Amino acid sequence: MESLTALLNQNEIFNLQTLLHYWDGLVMTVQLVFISLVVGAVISVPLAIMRASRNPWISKPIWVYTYIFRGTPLLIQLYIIYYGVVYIEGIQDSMFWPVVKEAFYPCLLAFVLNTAAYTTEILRGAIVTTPKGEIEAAKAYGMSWSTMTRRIVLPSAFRRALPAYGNEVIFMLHASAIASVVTIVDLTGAARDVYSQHYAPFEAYTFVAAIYLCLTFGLIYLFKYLEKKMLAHLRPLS
Amino acid sequence: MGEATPLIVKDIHKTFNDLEVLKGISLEAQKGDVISMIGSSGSGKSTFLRCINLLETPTSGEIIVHGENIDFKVDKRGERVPANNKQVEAMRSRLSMVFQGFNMWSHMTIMENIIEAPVNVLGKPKKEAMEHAKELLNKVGIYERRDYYPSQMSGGQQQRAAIARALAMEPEVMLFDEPTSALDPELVGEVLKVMRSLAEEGRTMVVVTHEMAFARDVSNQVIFLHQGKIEEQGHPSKVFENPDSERMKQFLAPKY
Amino acid sequence: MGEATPLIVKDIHKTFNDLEVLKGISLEAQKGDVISMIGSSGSGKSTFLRCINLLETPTSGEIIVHGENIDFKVDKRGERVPANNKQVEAMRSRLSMVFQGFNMWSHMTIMENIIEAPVNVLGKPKKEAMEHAKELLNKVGIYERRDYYPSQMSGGQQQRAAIARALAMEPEVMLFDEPTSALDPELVGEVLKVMRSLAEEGRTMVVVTHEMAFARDVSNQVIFLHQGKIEEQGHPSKVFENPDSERMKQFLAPKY
Amino acid sequence: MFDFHGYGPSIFQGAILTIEIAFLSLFLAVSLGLLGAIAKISKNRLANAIATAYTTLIRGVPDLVLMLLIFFGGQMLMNSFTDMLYDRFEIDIFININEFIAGVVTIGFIFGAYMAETFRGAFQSVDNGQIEAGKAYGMSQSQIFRRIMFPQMMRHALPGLGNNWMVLLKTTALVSIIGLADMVRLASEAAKAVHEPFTFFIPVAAVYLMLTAVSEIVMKRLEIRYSAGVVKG
Amino acid sequence: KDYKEVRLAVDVPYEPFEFKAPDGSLTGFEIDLGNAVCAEMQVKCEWVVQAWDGIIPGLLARKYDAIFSSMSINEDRKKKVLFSEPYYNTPSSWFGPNASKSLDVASKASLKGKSVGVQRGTIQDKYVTDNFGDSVDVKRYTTADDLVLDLKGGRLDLVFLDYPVGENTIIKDENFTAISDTIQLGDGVAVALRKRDKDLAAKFNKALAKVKANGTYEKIMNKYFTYNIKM
Ligand SMILES: Nc1ncnc2c1ncn2[C@@H]1O[C@H](COP(=O)(O)OP(=O)(O)OP(=O)(O)O)[C@@H](O)[C@H]1O
Ligand SMILES: Nc1ncnc2c1ncn2[C@@H]1O[C@H](COP(=O)(O)OP(=O)(O)OP(=O)(O)O)[C@@H](O)[C@H]1O
Ligand SMILES: [Mg+2]
Ligand SMILES: [Mg+2]
Repeated sequence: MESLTALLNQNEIFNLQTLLHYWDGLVMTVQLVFISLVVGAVISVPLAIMRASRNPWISKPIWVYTYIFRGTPLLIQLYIIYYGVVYIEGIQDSMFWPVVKEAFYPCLLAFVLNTAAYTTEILRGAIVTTPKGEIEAAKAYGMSWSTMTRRIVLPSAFRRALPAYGNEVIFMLHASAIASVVTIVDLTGAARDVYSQHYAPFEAYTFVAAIYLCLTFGLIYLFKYLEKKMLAHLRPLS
Repeated sequence: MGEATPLIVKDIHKTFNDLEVLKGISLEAQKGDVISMIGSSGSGKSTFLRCINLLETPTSGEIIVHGENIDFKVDKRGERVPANNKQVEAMRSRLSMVFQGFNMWSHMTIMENIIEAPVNVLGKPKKEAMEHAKELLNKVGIYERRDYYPSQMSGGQQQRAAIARALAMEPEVMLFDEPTSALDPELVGEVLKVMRSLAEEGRTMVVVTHEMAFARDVSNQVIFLHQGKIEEQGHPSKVFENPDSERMKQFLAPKY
Repeated sequence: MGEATPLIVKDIHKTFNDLEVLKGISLEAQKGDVISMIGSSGSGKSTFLRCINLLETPTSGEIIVHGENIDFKVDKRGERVPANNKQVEAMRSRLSMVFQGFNMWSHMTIMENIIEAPVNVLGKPKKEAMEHAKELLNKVGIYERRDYYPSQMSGGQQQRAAIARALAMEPEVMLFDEPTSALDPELVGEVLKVMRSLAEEGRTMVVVTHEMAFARDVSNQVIFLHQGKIEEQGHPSKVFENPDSERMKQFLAPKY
Repeated sequence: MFDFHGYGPSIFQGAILTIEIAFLSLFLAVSLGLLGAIAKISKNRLANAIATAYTTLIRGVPDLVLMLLIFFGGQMLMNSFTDMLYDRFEIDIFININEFIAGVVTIGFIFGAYMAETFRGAFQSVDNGQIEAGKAYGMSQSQIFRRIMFPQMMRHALPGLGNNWMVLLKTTALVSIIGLADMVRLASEAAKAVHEPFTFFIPVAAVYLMLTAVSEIVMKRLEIRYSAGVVKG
Repeated sequence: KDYKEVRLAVDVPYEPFEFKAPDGSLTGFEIDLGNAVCAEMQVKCEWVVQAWDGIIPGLLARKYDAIFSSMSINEDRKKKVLFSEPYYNTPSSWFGPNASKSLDVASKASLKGKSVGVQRGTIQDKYVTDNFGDSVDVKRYTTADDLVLDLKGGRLDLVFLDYPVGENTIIKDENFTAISDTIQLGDGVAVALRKRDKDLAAKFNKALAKVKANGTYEKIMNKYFTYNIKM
């Protein structure tokens, strides 16, 4: 332990203090990304089902939502949600102010809405490509719409959506870097702090890139594992 | 009054785009009836079965399952659709079907395929469903393949799995679409034996088949479909021995 | 020396994971031969056909098409694979196959399905290919359905389209996997007539079938497969009238 | 109605640059993605390993870092060579890496990795029987790919492809750090100049939404085109 | 070595030091000063607009020869680039709502628990972090405009900013004010060059000295400022 601190003391940039700063940033990034992905995925399921509906009164509103949130940059969404919310009349005196005042919750909201829009589109695509025969079999066995959706359509759609969703998860991880523009000290925020303090862009950013790389590797590995488990019924292509 | 008639179909018509595939088909199946539908390829046999459990909505006509008349309405697009989904689901859980293309759920193993509907539609306990599935798989001879995915099975094995899946529902009425097409004569015999025993238990069956021997020996009513119309209908002894229709005579003539 | 033998298969073995599905199958088909393969479901018939044109790579054994011995090598993973893709493609274009599940290309109409390989593999002019396709479609009776997609066709219609697609290649050797399973007796007769005429033209055929009548009447060699092994092989008169194998006798016993 | 304080035309200029970069890098990304996907599903170990390394590494590193790495790293590599000439022989030459090309290549390269994953998933969703039929009729690998796998795979790939495109479109804003004046950069310059951060979101969002609308139409068309023969359930 | 042409990098806008007119032309204190220095050096100067994140990598990659963009001298940057003599230093100041006018910004105790906004990585950031880091909640922003938005929106109690920036953005709103006196921080702002270009740095220093001495500097300064920033 002592030799470690000694080593850290020799190093100008990566001293104990900056490393702790990075650690806090890592925790923040993981929190933000994890919560927004989980919440986003959960709400995207009903949204995707509605989006796949043949009734335009159900599908169109969801389309408008995905259109806007996929169509505009996350940065703008974050700005509007974070800076825009303070201009809501009377918000500062309301009970929401303590929540809204912190950057974390507006940021989380922006992330959730964004990732849910993308995930909704991915899932919808997978839902509408469910083999027709399998749906008919479900119907023929008297499954209600909800049982069929839960037992046949979604499990089969999830599997097909997996590779594209893997991309979305990684997009979200990378996109989370913009949290630092609303004062959140995430991984990138930490790197920026270190960068501007020490003006060592190479060290500060390669270090954080390495952390992102590890996170992504973890995710890619996780998705590979999931695919292997969930796609067992697909014979390998040759 | 006795029990309600399991299945009555009245004057079903079905049009795809401009093509009239069914031109008024009616049928009445009592408890324990085995009705064979024969007819040449493209005559509308599958379409008729699919109309019975509303996988296709008939353009016109009535369907009465167990005394209950299925309601239809016309939707905004001007298409005729079932009026009440709950009614359709309830009706379907009394029916079960073996598809011409099997339509096994590809992301489930055979065992999972078979217990799926009994557990999730009929609410059977999983353990019980598995016991029953085991029995059925043994009956059709693919018990050792229970943990395979459909894509890893031979054609005949898949077809037997599909039959087992249908039997697992223990339905009042069964719709079979060429249930033995992928089977060798020996297995055809086995499966037909199973079907005969089901009929004896009092279940009702509508079977599309190209096995004239089956139609003749097992069923108590034969319907010969030709270009969407019933050309000949009646007890097999009459239909096969003494058909009225020219077309039927031709259909039955030995070919090689 | 005359022409090369169209198809020789020597001692094919095939193992899936740990399951040995084929346990040494050999076969020699001369020009004009019609070889019927019969056997119960899961005995390895489809797997054998798929091995012949290398959709599955046999675990061991030789395949000789038109005098050319297909080369194998062992790849880095230790799996046996064909050594030369060009050779395999050339070989496959001499063979053609009707699949048990039809495998019609779902994004093409029937006409497009049929002319696809003649135009793109054999390099036939499109017009000529269409002329020929038209003839074949008429022969199998689905000419009016030429612009339908496979998903809009009945089972039997799809099967006939699959047969037409295979015939369009005018191959030396044809592999049929239960080509009449979805057909009514009348059409079975039609299709078998077509096949008989092909044999008379001198084409070689290997046909997996459950139609014992066909095996008996049309083929000049019958192979009875049981659990991955040849149980009985020979001229139909011998195999059907006077089989050596107990299993074969049982298989042939009438069931209902 | 909206007062852009005279910055409208310059933002419009930027929008054109953004669109150019987006389309060119999309083209590159789709090509690389197809190649990557083919390599990933192929049995060739080397191709497989290269493609896996490509998709894993590229998706692993944040875009910003990659951009800096490829552009400035590339330039520095070039410079260390010219610096050597300078230090040893006093020859001072400077070879400039073009920002536009670097931007297109970097973004195309990054999104090629995501596209590869999307296409790979789509290829695996194609029914094996369809491919086998192609093989059985003697089609070559490339014919099977062009005539059967590609048209059938597209239906499964489209949603993911659409998403990747949406993200790519916005990632073009990254090119500002290598000195290109794209729409977002110009808008944020204008916003800072007049201290009205929100005002200039409007044209930016409008342009993006317009491009999205066009993409939606194209997507819809592609969806119809690649759903030929599929009966809607 | 002869320099006929020198490329200067600048990140815009940073009023009143450098900003772009809607037509795309650059103006501002540093632009005028830079042009004057170039005229003095008798070289042709070309301005390159470059985003801040890539500004040092771009210099090192020889996309341009010097950064003339309000870059403060600090020890860490010195390891990467060569600075000329400083050419200006602006004061910093606290800003806040009028109600906070009475705060004693020199005392840690009176600021305790306040949220204070700074621009990330600036000398102001360093000052607040070093002196008040343990008693106030420091929020770091990427741009000054974002920070002003949050001050006005009520998320921040105080901000500590470069005085000219605050002058331009905050105190134009009559509800906000500068608090206490301005503070001089840091070693000033200088031209940044590649380490190997010592001769170019010498040329810049010579020309800067000349411009500072002959009154040109004052003329330019007075055009943009009402107070002294000369160094
Ligand atoms: N990909 C696979 N993985 C594992 N087992 C397989 C696979 N493909 C086929 N099998 C097994 O190989 C055996 C032979 O299959 P095959 O399809 O050759 O049978 P078949 O004789 O054609 O039967 P049928 O008449 O039912 O079509 C079957 O038991 C099947 O379960
Ligand atoms: N979705 C569809 N669109 C258009 N036509 C269709 C559709 N489905 C079926 N058809 C047509 O309806 C007719 C009847 O088809 P059906 O599947 O009922 O025949 P079948 O009697 O079951 O024949 P087979 O014995 O060959 O299975 C066929 O001519 C077919 O082309
Ligand atoms: Mg049918
Ligand atoms: Mg088979």
